[in-house]
Amino acid sequence: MKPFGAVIARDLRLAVRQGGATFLALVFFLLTVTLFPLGIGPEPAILARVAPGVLWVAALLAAMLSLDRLFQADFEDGSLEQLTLSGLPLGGIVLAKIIAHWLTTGLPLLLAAPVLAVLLNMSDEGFAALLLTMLIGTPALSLIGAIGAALTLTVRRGGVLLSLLVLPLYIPVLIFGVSAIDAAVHGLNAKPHVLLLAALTLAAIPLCPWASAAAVKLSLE
Amino acid sequence: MFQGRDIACERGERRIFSGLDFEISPGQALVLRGPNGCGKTSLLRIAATLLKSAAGNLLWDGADVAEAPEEHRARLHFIGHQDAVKGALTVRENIATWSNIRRSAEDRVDAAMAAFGIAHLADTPAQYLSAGQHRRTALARLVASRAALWLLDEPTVSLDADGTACLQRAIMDHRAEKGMVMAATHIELGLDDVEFLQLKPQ
Amino acid sequence: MSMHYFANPTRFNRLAGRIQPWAGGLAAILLVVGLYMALFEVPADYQQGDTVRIMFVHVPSAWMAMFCYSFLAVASAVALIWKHPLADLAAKASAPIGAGFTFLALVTGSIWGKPMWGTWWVWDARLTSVLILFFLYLGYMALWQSIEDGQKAAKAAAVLALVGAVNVPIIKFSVDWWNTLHQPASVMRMDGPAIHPSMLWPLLIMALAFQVYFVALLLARMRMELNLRRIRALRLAERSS
Amino acid sequence: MDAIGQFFAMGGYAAYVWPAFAIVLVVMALMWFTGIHGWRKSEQTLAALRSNRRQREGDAE
Repeated sequence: MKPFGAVIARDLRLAVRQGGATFLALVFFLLTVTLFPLGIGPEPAILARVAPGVLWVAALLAAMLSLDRLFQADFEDGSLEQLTLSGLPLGGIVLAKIIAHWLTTGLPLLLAAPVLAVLLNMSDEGFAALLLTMLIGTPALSLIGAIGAALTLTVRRGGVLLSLLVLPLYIPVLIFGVSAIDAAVHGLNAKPHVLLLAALTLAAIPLCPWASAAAVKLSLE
Repeated sequence: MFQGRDIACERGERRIFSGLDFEISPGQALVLRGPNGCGKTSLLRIAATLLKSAAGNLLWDGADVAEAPEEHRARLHFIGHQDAVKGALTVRENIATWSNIRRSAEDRVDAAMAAFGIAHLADTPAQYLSAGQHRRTALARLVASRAALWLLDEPTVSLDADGTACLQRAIMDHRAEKGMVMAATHIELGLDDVEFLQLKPQ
Repeated sequence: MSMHYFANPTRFNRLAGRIQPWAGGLAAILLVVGLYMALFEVPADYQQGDTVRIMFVHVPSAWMAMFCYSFLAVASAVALIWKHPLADLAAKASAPIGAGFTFLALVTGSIWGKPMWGTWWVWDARLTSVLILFFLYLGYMALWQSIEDGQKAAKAAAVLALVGAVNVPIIKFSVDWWNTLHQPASVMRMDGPAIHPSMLWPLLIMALAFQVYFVALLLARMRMELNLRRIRALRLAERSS
Repeated sequence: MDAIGQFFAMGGYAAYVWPAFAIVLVVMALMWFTGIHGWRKSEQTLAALRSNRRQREGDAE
């Protein structure tokens, strides 16, 4: 099996065996979304109005909270060191780990989003846009988040610092994602927003693994 | 042939060692000697391209390693202080995943486990193993991978007498197949015709 | 004179020592002149009245906020690519100054907007971008603090600065995009009415005052960081010898 | 007297113009003095460390 696939398979097997990560991200997503009606009030019209924003912010936070799982465990038990010596360029290893992270976090959030959209009484036109933007946007969350995870590797309790570093960089993804759903809901043309979101993710694919690899390399020295 | 010419190493602003040369020809073993903190681990990490040397360069059959680091990494196996063994995976999986990632042959996994006496634990999740058994799993990867150069940093840590014997046998077999070994260790590994490299504290 | 002419710390220290007091003095003079013109000479704006005078501190602060981040990013790039020993010091030293100016830009911006919009904070595109820039500064400074090893912290911060620099235009664009979507009936665009000549001079003088102030304070902070680095090295040497 | 009073009133916006300028000057002064103070303290600590190191080397010879 190609080493790239082997790294993904390894991470997926670990995630399945350890089980908790995906489950925790989903529960956090559900919980955060449930807080909003309790805070804003159950009035359907208001909920429908804020639904796209709430769903995206909650999904974004859920994805961010599971980022330290990306490198931390492997860093602490020496696996990351062995991975860098596997003959596969570090950027490739990081990209493989990001894909595994997306499959165990971004994808489940994507599948849960429509269910939660019902909770928030989101209008029907928005569902397609919600799924499309989440499909395109959540990989960008894993890619950009990987840089933060790599930078805070050597930091004890780096979780809070990770969120401070990563959340500002998530803002464009959030804005384009939500604006696409809003456009769809109001029957406007959502294409430009979706295309911008896709541009972000496509740009992130080569750049973020490279930056994360640089950050990982220096914390391994 | 693996050579190091005029290698220097710096940690923070302090110079650990400089002007260091070494040479390992196929089938040979080089043991690093010196007090703690004299740079044995650093030299091994430089040889493994995990650490950039402050000066000097590494040569493999005369070619500078820096030109093709990925190739160099594919032909070495580094055993550090940490075992990189995942508790959730079984012993076999812990060894096999690394041979997949390093493209080495699958069949050597069983031979590797047998060489370190952990074949009976093949399907036990690693979290139930002792530290010594974790260490044997990590060392078993040496046999499972086709690495020509073994870089061992205190390999016998948490190994019992029997484990150390397994390691000696594995090193002997490796050297018989023209493999090379560079190790930092205090315990007498009881290997014949070994070169020594004395590292002086700065 | 190669790039590394100034790289020698002792030479830098001596040079900085000479420039620092002059720059400080010049900044003070420019500041006094600028403030005098801003407060006394410039006529009140027919539309905004005297509140327009706040522009003379708000706009230079916002410019400095952007300038310091660009300076930080360039210094980080130089540190990473050419391994210039003083570049990461310059980047580390300039971050708090930039954060200070960003904070001032936010405060003066909200004070300036209050009479117009009746609220202290308006999600205007420019102010929102400056707020996000403020978070980038905080993240950068927090990263420096949380990594003990000086050399690793420098490299990690440099990577973050470059990643941030790539993202600043993207964030700016996305915030403007977001702003046009939710276009509040904003009465006044943030950069105020068209700046007619009599206002231009005080604005430029104030901007120059802030710039010279930045240079003077940067040199002092860089010399401090240099000393701290030497102190750490001495303490390390003491402990292990 | 009226001109000065009128000047300070800032066309009724005194409550905004003066605090804005005051905050800018205070914060810039704060940054300046903490910077200079930090630099001076580091100079003293460095000098102290160097002198007792020289002194220790002196004893060693």
